[in-house]
Amino acid sequence: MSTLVRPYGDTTGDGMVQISFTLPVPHSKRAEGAAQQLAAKMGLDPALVVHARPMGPDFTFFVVYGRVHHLVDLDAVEVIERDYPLLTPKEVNAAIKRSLSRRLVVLGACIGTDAHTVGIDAILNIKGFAGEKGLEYYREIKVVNMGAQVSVPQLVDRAVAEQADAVLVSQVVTQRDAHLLNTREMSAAFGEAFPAEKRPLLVVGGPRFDEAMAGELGVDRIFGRGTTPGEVASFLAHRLAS
Amino acid sequence: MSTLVRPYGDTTGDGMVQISFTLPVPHSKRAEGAAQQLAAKMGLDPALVVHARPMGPDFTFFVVYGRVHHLVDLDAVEVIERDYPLLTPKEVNAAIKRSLSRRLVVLGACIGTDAHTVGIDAILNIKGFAGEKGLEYYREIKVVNMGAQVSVPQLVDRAVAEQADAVLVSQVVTQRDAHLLNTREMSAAFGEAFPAEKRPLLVVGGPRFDEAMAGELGVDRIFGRGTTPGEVASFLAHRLAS
Amino acid sequence: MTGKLDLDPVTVRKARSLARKAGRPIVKLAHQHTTVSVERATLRLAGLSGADSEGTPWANRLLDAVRADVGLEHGVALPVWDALARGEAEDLVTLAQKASAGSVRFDLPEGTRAKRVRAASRRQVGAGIRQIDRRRTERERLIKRHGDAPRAPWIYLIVATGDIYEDIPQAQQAAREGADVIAVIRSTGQSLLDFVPEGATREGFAGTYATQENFRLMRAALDESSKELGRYVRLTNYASGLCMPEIAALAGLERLDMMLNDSMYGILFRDINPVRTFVDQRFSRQVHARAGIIINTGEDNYLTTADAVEAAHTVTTSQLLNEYFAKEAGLEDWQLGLGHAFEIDPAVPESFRLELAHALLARELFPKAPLKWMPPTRHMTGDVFRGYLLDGFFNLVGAMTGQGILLVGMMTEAVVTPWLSDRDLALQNVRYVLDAAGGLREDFHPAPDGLIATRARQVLGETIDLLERIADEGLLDAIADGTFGLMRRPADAGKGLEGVARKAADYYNPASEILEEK
Amino acid sequence: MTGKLDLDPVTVRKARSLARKAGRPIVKLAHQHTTVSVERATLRLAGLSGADSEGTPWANRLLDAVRADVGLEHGVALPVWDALARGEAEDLVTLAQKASAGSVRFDLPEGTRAKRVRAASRRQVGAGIRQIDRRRTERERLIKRHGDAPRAPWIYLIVATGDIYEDIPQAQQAAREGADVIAVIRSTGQSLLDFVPEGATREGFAGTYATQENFRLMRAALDESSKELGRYVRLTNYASGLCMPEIAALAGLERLDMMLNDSMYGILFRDINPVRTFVDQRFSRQVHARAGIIINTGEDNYLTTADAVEAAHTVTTSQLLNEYFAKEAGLEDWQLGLGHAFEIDPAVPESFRLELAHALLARELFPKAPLKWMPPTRHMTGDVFRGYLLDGFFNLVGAMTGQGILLVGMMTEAVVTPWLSDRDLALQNVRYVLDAAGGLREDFHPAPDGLIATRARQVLGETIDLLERIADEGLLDAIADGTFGLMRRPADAGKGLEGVARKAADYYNPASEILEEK
Ligand code: B12
Ligand code: B12
Ligand SMILES: Cc1ncc(COP(=O)(O)O)c(C=O)c1O
Ligand SMILES: Cc1ncc(COP(=O)(O)O)c(C=O)c1O
Repeated sequence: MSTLVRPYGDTTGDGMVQISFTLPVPHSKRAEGAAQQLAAKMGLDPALVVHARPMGPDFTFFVVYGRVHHLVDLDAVEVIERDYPLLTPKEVNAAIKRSLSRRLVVLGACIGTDAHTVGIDAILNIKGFAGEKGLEYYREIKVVNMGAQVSVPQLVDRAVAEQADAVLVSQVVTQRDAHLLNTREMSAAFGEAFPAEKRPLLVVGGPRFDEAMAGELGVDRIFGRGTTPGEVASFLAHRLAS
Repeated sequence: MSTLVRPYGDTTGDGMVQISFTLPVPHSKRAEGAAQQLAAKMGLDPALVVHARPMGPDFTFFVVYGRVHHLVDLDAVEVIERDYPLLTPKEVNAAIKRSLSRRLVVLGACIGTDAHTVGIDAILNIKGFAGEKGLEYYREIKVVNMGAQVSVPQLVDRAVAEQADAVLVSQVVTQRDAHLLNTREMSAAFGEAFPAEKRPLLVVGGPRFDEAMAGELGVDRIFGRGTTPGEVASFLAHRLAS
Repeated sequence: MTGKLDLDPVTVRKARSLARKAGRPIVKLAHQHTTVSVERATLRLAGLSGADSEGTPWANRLLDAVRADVGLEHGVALPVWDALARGEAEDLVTLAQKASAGSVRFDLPEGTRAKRVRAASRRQVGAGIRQIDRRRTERERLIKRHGDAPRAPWIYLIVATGDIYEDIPQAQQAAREGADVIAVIRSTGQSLLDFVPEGATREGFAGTYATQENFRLMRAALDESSKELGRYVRLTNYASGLCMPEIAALAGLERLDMMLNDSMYGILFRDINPVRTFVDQRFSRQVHARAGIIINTGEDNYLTTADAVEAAHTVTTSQLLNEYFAKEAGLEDWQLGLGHAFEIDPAVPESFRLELAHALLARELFPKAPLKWMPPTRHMTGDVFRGYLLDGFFNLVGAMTGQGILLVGMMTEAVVTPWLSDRDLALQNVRYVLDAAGGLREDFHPAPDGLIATRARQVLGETIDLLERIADEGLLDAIADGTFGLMRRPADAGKGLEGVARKAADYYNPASEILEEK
Repeated sequence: MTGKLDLDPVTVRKARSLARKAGRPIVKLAHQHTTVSVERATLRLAGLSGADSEGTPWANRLLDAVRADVGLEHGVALPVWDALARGEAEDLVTLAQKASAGSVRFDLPEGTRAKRVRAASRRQVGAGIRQIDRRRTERERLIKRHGDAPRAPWIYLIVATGDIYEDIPQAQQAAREGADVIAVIRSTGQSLLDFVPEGATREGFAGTYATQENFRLMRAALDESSKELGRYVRLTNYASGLCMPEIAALAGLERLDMMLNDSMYGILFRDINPVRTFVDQRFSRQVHARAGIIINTGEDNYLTTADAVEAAHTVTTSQLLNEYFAKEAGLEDWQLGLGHAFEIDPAVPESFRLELAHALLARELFPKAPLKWMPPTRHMTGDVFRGYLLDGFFNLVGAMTGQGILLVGMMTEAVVTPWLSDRDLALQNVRYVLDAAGGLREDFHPAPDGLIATRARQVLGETIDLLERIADEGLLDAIADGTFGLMRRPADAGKGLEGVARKAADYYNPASEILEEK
């Protein structure tokens, strides 16, 4: 595989992409020109405005096809690669037993006003996700699942009470960056409530997180779309029991 | 209307756009990172890779949503605005009669291997397009429609024979820039066959032309998607009978 | 309309009588209790509105003061109108202000005094209910003037910017493009607030706060649109949550046309205490019945957590329960927007025909109800093209099975709250399907022993089994056991329990009294 | 399968006999003429291949030399094998080389010499036809070995890069994703070339040249895929055009499985002379019949220029004519991929049901033919979302009416030749519709006097009227009058007329002789 690639429409290197967007302008030739201009700024050249549909008196929706000249440098791609071994439940249990000689305590919740529990449940509940059992299945892990719409103070109090080793937080609603605000509030609260060395491991997850933002958000790890329980368990074992 | 606008997803100024493309890389986290990189180069920040689908072992298709920070400057939009008055058939006929005192001769064809005649027929045939009659309907215009797959030499010969005032050429197939190649070949041939002042007016049309390219392609005017016969007749009257 | 499935009328009757059997004890429970929100709704009907400088509504302030002095169990009417009669304040707002400043003490009147107090409260609350009646007449007049939705199903679109001033132009644009019903999605978390926020709001997350002022602004905007478009455009919001009764009252006062109101949604999806929910639900539905509001129930939600094939009978069961509770509260058939959804995994073989079977079953079980048909959400992905196609097939099921209210699916379901263009594209989709293929209903005749009829009978059979179990063990226990949407909700837990009280012997509520009279 | 429309068998028989009446004079015309391409095909069957340094095929070189010396009307066999018999060259290529260098003169043998020459030519051409027979057996063997397409309709996908070496991986990828048939779209303009280009090619516009080598390369690649996938993947290309007979011969030799071959497409859409077309068509179909190739006719094309509702009966008329010509040429029912298309303006009310009516009519008129069902093209726009939806409803009609070959529609139809991702998305669409809703066919029962049945009867009625007119005035005149696709094509004009000759009394063509024997 070459390390420099371009988008592929119909032939190697053609650079073809599709875009769509709305501009807050009434439909006209000028509006189509404006769409063309935006496409050009995005790097499409040539850019074909193939569809323009007036939506009421003030907006126009566009579909544009065209060639971008940007190169994608595969070597420069930064991925949060798994930097820990993927373990079986058995291995995770063994590692915890060996290094902690007690059960690992995991506290989970959807914080803020978010009530989407399916994601965190997929990680925590026995039932699990994508054929993998959830953390409740692990003999050496004690799971406390606080459910939906948990406030940050409640979460911190419970973490103290349970002496949680790790706190797992889910955020699905992202409108107006709700997930980022809530995560920052949470990490700040834990920062205040615990001395640095005693703070539980903070893990957040949800389908629209950028996994590279952990540092910025003050948490130890972010898990995105399609995470499986085994990945999370392995990460916990790696960070807390090795 | 402000002259600086941004794309509108859900609220004013949010800058949201949708893009999709294929990269010639197998699906993996790295591939998703590559998609993210391309989106970033197109100006999306943040860019959410919301869909990644492996297509066989070598390709991955992506859908990305995100915010672009580009501003669209409506004042800087260049449109080929109609720089001639839109006339009724009656007015066109009158103008021709007045200034030429003979019928205006229009020669039409699909050149090259292109066999899409519906577009040129929409302009030329009586039946017309979008409720407007075609040029054959105009008493003072003589229309010679050569149909599909006409070669450039045939076209030039016929233009000479008919003493055409204007030559109307349609190009619908654009793969590998066929339309541009054919148009350039055509304008060059007319350039050679006629002294500059005697050369018929050259007009090309088709759904995927950029109307701003007339100069570059050596023709007098380009008509795009959705052109109506009345626009073409008015243009001819403006340039040849005023 | 009916008859494509040839359902056995005896079985259908049996299902209904089981639902009655399961629901009746709950109605009794509702009769025996009141809640803070029922009482606040009563105050609101009497005209109390506004909030203190911190945004706490006067209704909450006043009720809390009353409760502190005499408890909740007698209802708010006796102590409040007693205080007014005593001349503690000239009106409710002043009373609330004084009460929250601690300068009034509440008492329970007795004997003839109590009688006069009851009458006074009834007069004042009655005025609010008459206002609701006037709103209902107004709606009827406007529908006559502008015309109604041009056809069934009604096209139902959501706006969800979080900012009422962004919502308004989006809603008007949606109406222009063919929406018959506009729903303003509520901010996340509002359903757990034990008060109704005040004023016009611009800071919701993934939705806009339900407030009286937001209701008013949006209804006025849609009245303009109705005029512009020559058809009455309906407005919907959400009742379910800790403030169901109050929101129902405000919706009636501001002429909303539909309300999300489910007998169990709050319990299952917001962990609200079951008793609180059932009491609030009954009162709120009585208000809706009076206001001529169509309710939308929430069975679709079950299928976002449970499997749509395995759990199909829980939807039917819940529909039958919702129907029973609704009718008991005075709602008529045309007001029952019973919910269900196109949520079968598209990878399941014959998924489309299974959807047809479920949708047709609902249609034939509730032939006069304007069923609310919800689009795919759970199996939507970031593949917006695939999503657009699924929505088209969802629309087709809606047309082929005569659904009454079609919630328009968005191709970006798995990505963002809907964009302006998503709505426009979605409406194009609906329009194409209804215009091009709507008539297919005529040509659609499931074979008596084919997949569709067999599946419908199977779901009905499972429904009866489940209703038998529920009628036996009691609905509260069934809910505690995780029967619906896989959620376990015991009757003695959940949010808002502290806002419930068993009525005292002298309990009096003028609103209930008037509403029960009908 | 049949019977949903309850077509009157007498009317159906009448339609067929009118088609026969209209077609018979054309068959007679075909018997009386030969063309340059028929003769070159004969040379190719005899093993002549390759081209000179300018790319002109030896078949053209040799034929032109023969024609210059003795004319076309006797056929190429007599003068060519006469020259070989005279020892002018040891094989056909050498003869062609010498002939084009002007060093051979051709003559017409007579008497017993002619008899021997005829036999020699028959032997050599016969070897080519036996090669076609072997290819057919090979196909049957491979289908047995790998398995056939898993279900009807067969999923048919195009590749169109212009470069055979880009086409190949795209085709293999398409097969992997579920395509049962791969069509390599031909470069624009090839149908007007009066020769078949040579070798592997990489420079087509909007399609790849049809050459023997490209056929071979693609067939070999798909044989690999068939093995990989455990099902035989079919390959299609285009016969219609000036070189129909030759391309048919090459397709048979390289084991193509289907061919676009319409009795009138070249006339109507490429302005090829009608007589040339009918002669070429008949010969090419005889070759296809022998090769076990399924033909695809082109009625769908009419609807890209004429209105799909108004002109629906011209499609049916053309299907009946194509059927007559095909069967006369020896093709069997299973080889008749008669074309039709989903091209009604989606804005027409009930457009979807009208499509169902047309598609069902074709299905019931030709119950044993594997109808070719073409996706929307004309009303596709740059709105790719809308396009994706329309394609879904197109797929649904295909499933509900039991079409045999489903051409997969592309959301980018109005934009570009299909991208890799377009094909992938399109296949997802097909798969969803067939798996989720395919069974709907069972539940689909148009009312006897409903819109669908009435419309189907109306189209059949108009077909009979039109066929009566054509049978009366003659097919050639009808074509000249613009009856089909609104194109006027007089019999004495059009491309390729100079390549037609009326057969002389001693005309001999060993290929025709063998093919007619069957
Ligand atoms: C189911 C659902 C609901 C259910 C939730 C039921 C429940 N108990 O969870 C109900 C019906 C109640 C609901 C309500 C609402 N929803 Co909702 N809902 C969805 C839906 C359809 C599916 C979400 C889901 O279950 N995914 C499946 C799980 C398994 O995936 P996941 O969450 O991504 O989790 C995985 C990973 O992200 C990761 N992960 C997630 N969390 C964590 C945590 C940790 C620690 C780790 C390690 C990993 C991890 O692991 C999981 C497994 O791989 C989506 C649309 C869609 N198709 O995505 C909308 C969606 C999420 N909802 C949305 C909204 C706005 C709402 C509402 C506000 C209004 C509305 N539109 O309905 C309300 C209010 C909810 C509230 N207060 O939060 C929006 C969010 C928009 C945004 N991006 O901001 C969405 C995207 C729909 C939309 N387009 O409008 N919803
Ligand atoms: C109809 C059609 C055909 C018919 C053509 C019949 C005929 N007699 O014209 C048939 C079936 C024969 C055909 C064949 C092919 N087609 Co075709 N066809 C189309 C289709 C469906 C519609 C085109 C059309 O008629 N538009 C309606 C007219 C009115 O619009 P218009 O051409 O844009 O014209 C307007 C303006 O552009 C302007 N205009 C146009 N010309 C001129 C000239 C002048 C002087 C002026 C002033 C204005 C003007 O005015 C017109 C009125 O507003 C398009 C897909 C689509 N939906 O667009 C594909 C399409 C054009 N075809 C295409 C291709 C590749 C082919 C084929 C090569 C193979 C194939 N995929 O089918 C063959 C070979 C054709 C060849 N040799 O050229 C591609 C072109 C791809 C590209 N961009 O390069 C398209 C886009 C389909 C696709 N996605 O693959 N096709
Ligand atoms: C019946 C019902 N009520 C209320 C809601 C919304 O509740 P919340 O505001 O708590 O998200 C829904 C959501 O779909 C619902 O179906
Ligand atoms: C029957 C038939 N033949 C041939 C073709 C293609 O012809 P050409 O290569 O001339 O575009 C088509 C195009 O759709 C067709 O339908």
